[in-house]
Amino acid sequence: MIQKAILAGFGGQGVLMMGVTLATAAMREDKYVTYLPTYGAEVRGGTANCTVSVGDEEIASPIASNPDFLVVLNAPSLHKFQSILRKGGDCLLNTSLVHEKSIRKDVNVYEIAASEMAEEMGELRSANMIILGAFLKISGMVQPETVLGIIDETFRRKSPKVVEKNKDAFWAGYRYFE
Amino acid sequence: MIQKAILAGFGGQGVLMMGVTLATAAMREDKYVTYLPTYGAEVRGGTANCTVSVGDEEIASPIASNPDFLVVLNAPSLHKFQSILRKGGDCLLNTSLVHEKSIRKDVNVYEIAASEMAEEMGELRSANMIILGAFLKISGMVQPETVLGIIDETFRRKSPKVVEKNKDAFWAGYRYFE
Amino acid sequence: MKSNEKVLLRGSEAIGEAALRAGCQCYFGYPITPQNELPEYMARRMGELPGRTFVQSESELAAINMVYGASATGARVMTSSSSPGVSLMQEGISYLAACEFPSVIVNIIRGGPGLGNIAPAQSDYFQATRGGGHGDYRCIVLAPGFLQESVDLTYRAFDLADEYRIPVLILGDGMMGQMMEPVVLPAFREDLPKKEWAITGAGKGKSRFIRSLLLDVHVEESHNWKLYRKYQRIERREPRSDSYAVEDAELVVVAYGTAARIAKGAVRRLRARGVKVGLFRPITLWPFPAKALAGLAESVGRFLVFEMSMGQLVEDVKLALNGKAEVELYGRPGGVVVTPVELSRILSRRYNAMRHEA
Amino acid sequence: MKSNEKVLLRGSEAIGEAALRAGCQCYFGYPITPQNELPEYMARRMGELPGRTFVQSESELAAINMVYGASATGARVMTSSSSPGVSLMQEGISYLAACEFPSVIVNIIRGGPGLGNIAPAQSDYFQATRGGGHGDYRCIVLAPGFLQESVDLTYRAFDLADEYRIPVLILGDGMMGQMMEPVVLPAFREDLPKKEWAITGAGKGKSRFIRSLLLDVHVEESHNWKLYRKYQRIERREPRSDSYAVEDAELVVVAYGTAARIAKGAVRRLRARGVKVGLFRPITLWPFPAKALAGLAESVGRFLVFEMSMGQLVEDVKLALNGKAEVELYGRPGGVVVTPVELSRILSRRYNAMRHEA
Amino acid sequence: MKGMKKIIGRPKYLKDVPNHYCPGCGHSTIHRLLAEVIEELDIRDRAICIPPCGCAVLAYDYIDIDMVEAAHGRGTAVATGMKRCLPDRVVFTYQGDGDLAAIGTAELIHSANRGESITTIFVNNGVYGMTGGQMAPTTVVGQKTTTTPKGRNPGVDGPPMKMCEFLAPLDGTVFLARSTVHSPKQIKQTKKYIRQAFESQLRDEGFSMVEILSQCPSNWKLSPVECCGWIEEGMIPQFPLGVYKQRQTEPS
Amino acid sequence: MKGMKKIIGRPKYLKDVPNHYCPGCGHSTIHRLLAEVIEELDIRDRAICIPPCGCAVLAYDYIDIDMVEAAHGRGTAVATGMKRCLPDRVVFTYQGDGDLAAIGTAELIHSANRGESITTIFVNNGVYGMTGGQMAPTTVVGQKTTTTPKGRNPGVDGPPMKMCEFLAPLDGTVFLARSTVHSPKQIKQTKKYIRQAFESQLRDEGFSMVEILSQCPSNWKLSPVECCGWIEEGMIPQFPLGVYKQRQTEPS
Amino acid sequence: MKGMIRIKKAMCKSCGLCIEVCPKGCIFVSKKINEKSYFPAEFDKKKEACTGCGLCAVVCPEAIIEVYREKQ
Amino acid sequence: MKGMIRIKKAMCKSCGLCIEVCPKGCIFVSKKINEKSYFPAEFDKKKEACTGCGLCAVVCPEAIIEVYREKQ
Ligand SMILES: Cc1ncc(C[n+]2csc(CCOP(=O)(O)OP(=O)(O)O)c2C)c(N)n1
Ligand SMILES: Cc1ncc(C[n+]2csc(CCOP(=O)(O)OP(=O)(O)O)c2C)c(N)n1
Ligand code: SF4
Ligand code: SF4
Ligand code: SF4
Ligand code: SF4
Repeated sequence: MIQKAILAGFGGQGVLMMGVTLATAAMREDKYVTYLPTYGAEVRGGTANCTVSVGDEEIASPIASNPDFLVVLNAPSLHKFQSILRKGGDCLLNTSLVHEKSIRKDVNVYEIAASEMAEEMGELRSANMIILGAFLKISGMVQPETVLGIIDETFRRKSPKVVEKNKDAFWAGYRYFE
Repeated sequence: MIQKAILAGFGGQGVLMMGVTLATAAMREDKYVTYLPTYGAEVRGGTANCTVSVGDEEIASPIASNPDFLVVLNAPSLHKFQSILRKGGDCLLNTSLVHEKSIRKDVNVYEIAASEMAEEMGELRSANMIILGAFLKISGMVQPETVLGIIDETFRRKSPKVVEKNKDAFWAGYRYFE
Repeated sequence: MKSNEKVLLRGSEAIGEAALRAGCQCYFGYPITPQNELPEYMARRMGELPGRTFVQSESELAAINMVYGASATGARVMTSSSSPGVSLMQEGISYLAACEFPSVIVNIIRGGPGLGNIAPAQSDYFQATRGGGHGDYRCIVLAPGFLQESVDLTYRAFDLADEYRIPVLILGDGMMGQMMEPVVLPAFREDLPKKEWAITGAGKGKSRFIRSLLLDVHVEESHNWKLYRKYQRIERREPRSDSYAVEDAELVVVAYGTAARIAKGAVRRLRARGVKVGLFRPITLWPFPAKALAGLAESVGRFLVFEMSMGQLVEDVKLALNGKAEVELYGRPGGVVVTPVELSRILSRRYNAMRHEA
Repeated sequence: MKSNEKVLLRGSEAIGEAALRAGCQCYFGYPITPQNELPEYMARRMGELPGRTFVQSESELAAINMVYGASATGARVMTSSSSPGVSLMQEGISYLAACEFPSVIVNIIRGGPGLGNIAPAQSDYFQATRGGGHGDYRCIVLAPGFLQESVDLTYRAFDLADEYRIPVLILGDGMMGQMMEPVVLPAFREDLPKKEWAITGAGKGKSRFIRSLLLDVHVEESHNWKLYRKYQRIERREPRSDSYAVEDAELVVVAYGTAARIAKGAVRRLRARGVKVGLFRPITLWPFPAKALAGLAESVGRFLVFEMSMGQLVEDVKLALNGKAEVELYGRPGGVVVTPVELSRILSRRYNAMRHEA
Repeated sequence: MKGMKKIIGRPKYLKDVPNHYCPGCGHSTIHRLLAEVIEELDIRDRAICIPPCGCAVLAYDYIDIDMVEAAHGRGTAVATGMKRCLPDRVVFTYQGDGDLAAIGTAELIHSANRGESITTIFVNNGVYGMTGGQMAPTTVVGQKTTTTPKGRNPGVDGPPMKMCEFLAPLDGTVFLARSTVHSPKQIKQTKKYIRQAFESQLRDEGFSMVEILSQCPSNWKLSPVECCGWIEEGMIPQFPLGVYKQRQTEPS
Repeated sequence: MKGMKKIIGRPKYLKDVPNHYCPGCGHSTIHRLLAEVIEELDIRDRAICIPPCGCAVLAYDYIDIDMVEAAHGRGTAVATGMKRCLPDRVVFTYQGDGDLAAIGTAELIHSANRGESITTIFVNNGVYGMTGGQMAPTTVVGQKTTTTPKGRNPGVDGPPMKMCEFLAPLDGTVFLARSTVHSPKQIKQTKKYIRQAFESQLRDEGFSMVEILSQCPSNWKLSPVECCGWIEEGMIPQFPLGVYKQRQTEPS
Repeated sequence: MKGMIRIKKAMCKSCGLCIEVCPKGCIFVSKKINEKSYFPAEFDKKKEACTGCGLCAVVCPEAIIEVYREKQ
Repeated sequence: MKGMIRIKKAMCKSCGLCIEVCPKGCIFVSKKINEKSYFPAEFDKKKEACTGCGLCAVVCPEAIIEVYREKQ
């Protein structure tokens, strides 16, 4: 089985980094995985998104024309992608940034005010870790422990405190939909 | 039947002009005709030559790999071309410029000191008309009258005197091998 | 020069004069042997005729883009070069094809690859017929076999270019460019077609633009489909070929341009000796006259492709015949021009071997 | 990055890193989407590694000629670009082929013709396999289908280039360039081949030169024959292909690169439903794996060519099969990437029609 | 708006659609200035723009005049072809620094040298914008770009090229000026230069070019306001502003 | 020769074969000077020449050093590739005016601007020699060529380009000089310039170029002796001789 | 009120140049996101300080500021 | 005789530059054509005017003039 997720938002919101983290985790778990960002002229529009596909068999196309999951960090991305989400698929919204309410009825919508949560936790920049945690909980695409390992590697050079903050944020997101 | 002639000498000696005159005459006589000069890098070496093919049927290749006639105005040209002249072919030499004596035995050699003749006639530049006349006599490729008509057209804008001088030179050459 | 009267013209001049009579308003080009006589002729003649533009560009790259600009305004326009120079034009030709800008491009092919030599060759066949540039596009490719045909095809090239809004390539070689032969010239065109699409300033109307950037893949795809349908239309309507002594032939030579000239000489020679060979001569290399050739395969079992290159034309012959007949290649690369006599030897050897097999 | 350990790499980085490990000393290139990550990667990494040269050239034209100069000295050298940029390199590639200068050229193809778009496409197939430049020449053309193959083929490309003294093209597209996949990297090459022919200054010996100008047609012809024999050697030895589920297949898809990836997904889907389809995937586009494909035609009567272009790959398939089987084209030009699901629908429709006919 | 008079609004020939430029990008401002000058000179009917491959490739979506897209770097060659056919039109190219000063060098110089009666609007933002911020010929020494990760090193990459200065000695050039769009004053100056260049073309004098230092917030990785600071401090010292050449024979 | 001493002879590295140049062609003389300088600087072992497409395309048949032929106009790009791989060699291009100043403009300017440590021997004969006498970028105003049958018209074809002057403002250039080979004095001067350029390269200073006004009797349609007159009267006034740039930092 | 401006908020990209250049501080960042996900510039009518100098319109890259001045 | 020269006539192209430049008029055009069909330059030994100045060798494009001077 192959699962595909599209992560979409503004450039600079960290969606690409989230995608790479997810893909790396899948590789560590010896799964088949592909990661595909949008590129080129589209980037200039301000939106950035990527597709992560994870599975236990070869992945033919890294493109998701009918993704299982959608993670949306801004309004234009919701407009752009909600129509292709698989019927019955899961849509995770950062409601701090997406106020839009007109969402398809045949999908599961998960809402999280990640920015506010992050602000409360005292580190606005860790909003995407909250999202990542929440997404993992919903999708089960990879094991949270694998992702934690990567967070560790990524932020280790900065400081142990940064590592902790990010891990905390991750868990906060993960637990949010418990 | 198709007859092919190679005319060869130095650039500036008028071989190309001779060739064009011959080809134009053939066209006027409603014969099939092609004219092909050498070109490009070879020209820089100083030699210039052209091939005229005249016949009563379509001419496949304007190249003469085995010409019937060879008109030679300088020594390098003799070296270059004498080997490909058809056995039994005719070779016309301007002995004013080609002192070489080692010529194939299986071809007919016609010698004419055209430059000296022209000098005597008081117009060094008409040497090639003498050659042209002589060549026509030998080859019978086209009618002398047709060529005279072209000489007329060519030199008319200059002056009637020039026309006459060239015609005289042409006839002098033509009669030389009578 | 009067129309409808035989004149002796050099190959390059024949192309140049025919272009001028077809209404070619602009020539942009860069020197390269063996086609310098063409720009030189244009420089001289365009100075004499009214309303013509001659620019010696700084390179072939600049030339093809000047062609692009002039064509955009609706002018009839031409450039010429030889192999390496035409390679430099490939990006520009792809743009011309994409924007559907009519244009006429003469390639007087020389021996290659690289700098090669200036001898007659046909080794740019792939580049011409398959598009050496990027993307799915085609150019109409015309290959005259004698100078009258150079005149006629050049004259026609401008009409084809305008009719289909497509770049048209004329392929020749140094021999076809340098030789002289009697030709009859057509009259000067007076009635050039109006081009509604041309970009000439918006005037009082809506502003317009022409571009090949089509960021949306579906828009780009439909543009490609549109081009493809046009190409199919051309493939149906415009193939041209000529044949000689094929009626009862057992072996048919396929050749174009200079090679076809020589092949015809060889065939004539062999026919005189009762050898049943014939000649099929594509005049349009793209669209390739596949149908006409396949038709021949009904009666002819063996084809010999004679090209002054190493296995290019032969692919189109094989594609046209699709296994229906035997196809053999006799290729002479590098600028070698064999004589009709040599070729007739090759042919008769093949012919005899074939009869022997049978 | 350690060798022999799985790492997640972007397609362009995979090519770049493999090149560096293959001993690529010089990179010359000019920006163009969708392959900018490759020069950017080289700029960064070459600054870290000893003895490497990175130059951002003023154009693709300059880049390919810098490649030419560096290759002449015996260095392992590479450039990369995308379609329009590669069109601009055609003259230079012809020169590289003529002078037999080893070199590796990456073309991350985009939608065309003209400026087109930056979406994945395969429409430079003709240009790559037939030589978009002038003259009779060939380049080895490699078409990886997944990132590990990008690594392996890039690594191998430098050896092929040196072994045969030939330009090697690697074709990819924006998807192959931008996506990430786990790959295992090979070790850095230590033992680069000595090149006696390289031009490095005469030293105490005789002076030497390399050129492609061969004024004498017979010399040019023998050079062309020499190249031709080399090409034949490569055609015998180097074709590579892969196939999937062809044993009992009744319909086989032929596709390469990204298209093959998608085709494999479609075939897998259909096989799960018991539909007897298979996949033939050329890995070398030139030399085309004609023999392997023709071998399949012993048992398979019908082939569907799936290409992200309009009728290019299909010609090689037809030439290989030479009428022995039915060949049909499903082309999607302009940068459209169909999904495995869509393709499987097309395939099953064709399959059913075929069974119906039978 | 009772009692109020509109004194500035959107120019007539700037289409009323959002553009694709990044926030704070200089291209947007330059487009507006072009639309204003075209309106003021009343040449919308005969103006033809040749947009480049570069961020401004979609200029035809924004400015309401006829346009023909050129291949990367070939703008002035395309303009030459057009202008020679349409000598009474106002033909101008719009080119970035990669387009004009790298791949298009030969075409630029020879069009200028031939004195083609065309105008070039040269947008110098010191990077390749569209392709994502690689070094351009005009990148200043030390500036970090994606292909000069340690900063432009003049010993390896050469120093930045100064195109106005470079073209000035060519006889065919008749108007060359450099300005910026980072401040109201300079924006007005730029507009004046564009107007002068077009007027020169209307008098058929020869080749004219306006070089405009322009912000690229996305690739400079600075906010639009910070960009204005970089223009002041990083660029103007390298690229002095002003008129570099002006044919004196005609009244201006 | 009893009692006599040979004071001038054929230089060691000029192969003892006839060349293909036309009688009185400046290329022949320039070849000789190169052979002499290479001998004097003792750099035959590490000199590499990049001959052009142009009349000098066969230079490898005459000068006894390693050579790699370049595509038309691309000499300096090829030299860049070579020199970056072989930094201790003396790499020079040999280019005609068509090759260098027309089709090769962009490569020349950018190699010069990058300050590639290479030398360009620029043979300016004011025409395209090899292709039969078409207009070159350096053809002087009024000069008749096969593509300017009425003489070069600066209004249409532009004025001649002055390459030394043009390159001088680029920081990467370190030695630029112009001379001729039409008189014994100038021939000696040319040799000195070539030597200075090579010495500069040996010091790894940057880009050097020697521009040499050179006779083309065949295409000027003048005798070799008349050509020398044309250089004096027709060319030198347009192309003033002398050193245009010389880096002062190093001793010469 | 001597002057006033109108900003077409839907097309604002929040570049901040108008805010930076306004000598009277009449422009501020809106709290309400627009359709393009930018927080657009907004004119502070209450301040009544605008002189209609037009600098904001001159610098606005999007050309979406209209400037009005009192009729004399 | 202070000086003398030798001309490799087989390689002379008769450009005439040496003749033009010789201050003593010691070089003239030969009447005998060479293999390349040029009338080569020839040194006039009889004149005994040659100073071995070497100008002819400096201008000879073909580099086929050797110059000799009396040993001091
Ligand atoms: C032949 C070719 N090479 C490269 C490209 C890719 N390309 C598109 S725009 C561009 C340069 C953009 O920079 P610049 O000209 O400075 O304009 P900007 O985007 O900064 O306005 C490049 C290299 C192309 N389209 N065609
Ligand atoms: C791409 C390309 N275009 C054109 C040519 C033809 N060509 C060969 S040499 C040359 C120019 C010769 O002139 P120049 O550079 O001035 O050198 P010269 O022969 O006068 O020494 C040209 C145009 C070519 N070989 N390649
Ligand atoms: S990348 Fe730079 S030049 Fe391009 S639109 Fe964005 S800010 Fe403007
Ligand atoms: S054509 Fe001119 S440059 Fe060429 S060899 Fe002859 S004289 Fe010299
Ligand atoms: S200058 Fe224009 S785009 Fe920028 S913030 Fe102000 S109104 Fe918005
Ligand atoms: S200068 Fe040399 S080539 Fe010329 S005439 Fe004298 S000896 Fe002969």
